[in-house]
Amino acid sequence: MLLSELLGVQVVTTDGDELGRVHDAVLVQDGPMGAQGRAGLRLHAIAVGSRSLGSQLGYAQGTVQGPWLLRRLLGRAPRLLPWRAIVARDGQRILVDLSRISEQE
Amino acid sequence: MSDQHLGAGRHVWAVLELLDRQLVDETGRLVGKVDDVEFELPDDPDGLPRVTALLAGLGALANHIGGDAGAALAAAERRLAARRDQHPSRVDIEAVRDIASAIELGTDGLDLDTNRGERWVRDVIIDKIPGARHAAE
Amino acid sequence: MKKIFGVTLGILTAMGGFIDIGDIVANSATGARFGMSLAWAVLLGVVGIVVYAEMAGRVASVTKRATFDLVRERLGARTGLVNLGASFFITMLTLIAEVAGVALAVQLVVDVNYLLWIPLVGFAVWMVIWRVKFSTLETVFGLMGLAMIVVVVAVVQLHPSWSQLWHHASHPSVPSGEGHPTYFYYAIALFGAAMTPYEVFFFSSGAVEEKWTRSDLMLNRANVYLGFPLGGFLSLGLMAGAALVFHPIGVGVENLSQVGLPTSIALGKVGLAFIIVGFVACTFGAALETALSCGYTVSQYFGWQWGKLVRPREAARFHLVVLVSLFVAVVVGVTAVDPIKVTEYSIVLSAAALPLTYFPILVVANDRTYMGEDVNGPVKNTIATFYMVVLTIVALATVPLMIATKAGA
Amino acid sequence: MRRITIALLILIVVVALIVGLRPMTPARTRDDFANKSKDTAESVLSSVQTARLTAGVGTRGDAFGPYVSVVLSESDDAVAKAQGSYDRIQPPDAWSDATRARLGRLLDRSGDVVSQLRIVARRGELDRLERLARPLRPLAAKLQRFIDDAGPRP
Repeated sequence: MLLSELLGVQVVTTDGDELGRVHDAVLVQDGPMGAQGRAGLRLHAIAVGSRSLGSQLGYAQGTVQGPWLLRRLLGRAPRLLPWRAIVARDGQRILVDLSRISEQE
Repeated sequence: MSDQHLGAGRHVWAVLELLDRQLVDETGRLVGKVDDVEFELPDDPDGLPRVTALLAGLGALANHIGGDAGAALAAAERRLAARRDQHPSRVDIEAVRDIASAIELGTDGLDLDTNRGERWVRDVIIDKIPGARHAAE
Repeated sequence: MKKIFGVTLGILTAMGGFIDIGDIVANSATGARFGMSLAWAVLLGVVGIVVYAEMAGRVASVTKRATFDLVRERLGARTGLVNLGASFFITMLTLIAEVAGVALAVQLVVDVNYLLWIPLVGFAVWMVIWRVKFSTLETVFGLMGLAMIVVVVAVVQLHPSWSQLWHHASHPSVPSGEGHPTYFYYAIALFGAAMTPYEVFFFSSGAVEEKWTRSDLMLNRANVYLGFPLGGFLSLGLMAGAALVFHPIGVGVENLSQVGLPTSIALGKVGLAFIIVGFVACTFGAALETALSCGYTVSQYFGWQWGKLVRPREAARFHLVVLVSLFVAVVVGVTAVDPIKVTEYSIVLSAAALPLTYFPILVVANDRTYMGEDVNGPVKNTIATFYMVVLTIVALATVPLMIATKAGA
Repeated sequence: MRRITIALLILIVVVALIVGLRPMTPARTRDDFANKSKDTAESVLSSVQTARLTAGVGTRGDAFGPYVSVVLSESDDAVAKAQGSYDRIQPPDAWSDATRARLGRLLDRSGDVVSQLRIVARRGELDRLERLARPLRPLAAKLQRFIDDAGPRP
């Protein structure tokens, strides 16, 4: 799977609600980089939202804080959906089951 | 935002912090941009996809851009790549030493696939011009 | 010693970059046509380039990433590619104007048609990039560019009524017989001449290559805060000279040669010699910077090895782009497009394209994961936000004004 | 992507049109003709004054021969170009005919003097320039009066 296959894909819940598109993904580094073995970067969650500019620039993720005007315009945080919530996936849409994450949030 | 359920360890935003970043090899040479990220899907349904490689080069870039421009780039890439394998250049994730303002690699990047174009331009054009081996100082 | 060289980088960029063919033409033409009533646009542009270059230099020092590297990194591959197309086109246009500018300046010394000089100038620029010790060159062109100070001396020598000059500059109004669209079109030209994007590509790439670090931030500020305003001061000198000599008698500046007249009238042959040396140094320095910037933008977008300090064979694709750009500039130049028109379009379009590169730099200058404690402070962000709004308005207004005024006719 | 590409193409076409349409187009009305006459007079006034200033610095020894020669050549070319374009504009009525005749005389005399200056400068006889340029002062005044008579642009 390539990252580009996830980006921009529509996300829909099993109840039929549209959540927006995939704008970013959270990777978690669970071991030192470059070490042998299975440690490395794992995809834990996808960031989903209706607008892409904020996450492209870093306002949505929170790493960019200023200037004030841009933060106000672009700072809306995306919704993070754990990889486990994904039920089905193809190039057009990703189907997520929100009940799979509720117990953890 | 509560990220606890995402697990311990350093968090990296794939698009913000990985995609489109500069690749730098161990000698400090600039060897390409991260044009795409390759994952290995888990066999076990509860597992998580793991990053196996960073893709760099025109093919991966074309794929990532998409649309008209992407198609044009892809066509250019196909023409350039007519005599070699069609896959975009891969940088194994094992070679990555650090993810910072650039992606630092622990290998010598000149032999990397991403530098095929660089080597071609160097050998076929630049080396033919007198003085190519001189530093501008 | 290293610090002195560092400051020279600033002066070269200020003189060869701030004062280039665009500033020479735009300031003289507006001075002749509008007197000092557009001086505010120069000031707005100077403060703008100071804000922009300071951010780009700081980001380059802290992150080791040059401007176009970050443009792609922040805007993504797709928007970045559109941006690359626009920025490269404008830098190319500027390169054509600068190469022709050097040829026009040389023509003033040796009365041989400038078209014959263009290929030679193109070759000389390429040779310098290919072979010459860059730090020497910086000093040489930095010092030669200082010759432009003669335009300020000339203004003093013309014994103007200072209070009247000041009054015109500080109470801007549209001169009778000129429409508002034309007035603002020329304001954009002046603004674009002061804030040309290649200056920032070159400056930030230089900072990365000279391996500036956090400790060089003071140096960065010294360069920017001293170098650019100095360039702006010379711009105003050009404007005032034209305002004094040309404006009252109805002369419009349509050729580079005319720009030397106020200095020649005030200071004679010595003054003329200085200003012609200044023309050559500033346009040649700018031709070098724009040619390199063509290579910087493309290489940094694709992540190729680039640099003026590494051996050409180690930055092969970068040198190929520079070579091809220069070749195209020479070919377009000798097809006898009016170099002054090319210059005018290049600065006006520069102004329109500024948000494309300013915006990503502003964002990265606020990214804590990158910049740590060196992110923009509240004061800087207030000014930077003001300029973001100004640049957006300018970008939106440029094309309609261009059409309404038939490009300032 | 497609939209951006199309927008860029449109922009380029518009810019090309602006550049392409700069040369004079035929005048359809009296106002149009009056405007074009005024533009021509302004352009020639600029060249005449430039030539006058240059002749002055040339004779006083305040400028180098090649420089003087370049400025005067460019002024001469500019006058010739303005004159050529103006000649090709069709005057729509009798008033325009009169305007055309009045400006035409000024253009002819300006062209003659500036050409003469160019020739003399090419020969390096800089000391003769100022005297030869004397007729330019009254010509400039007449051109200025022509411009003033045309009044502000409607």
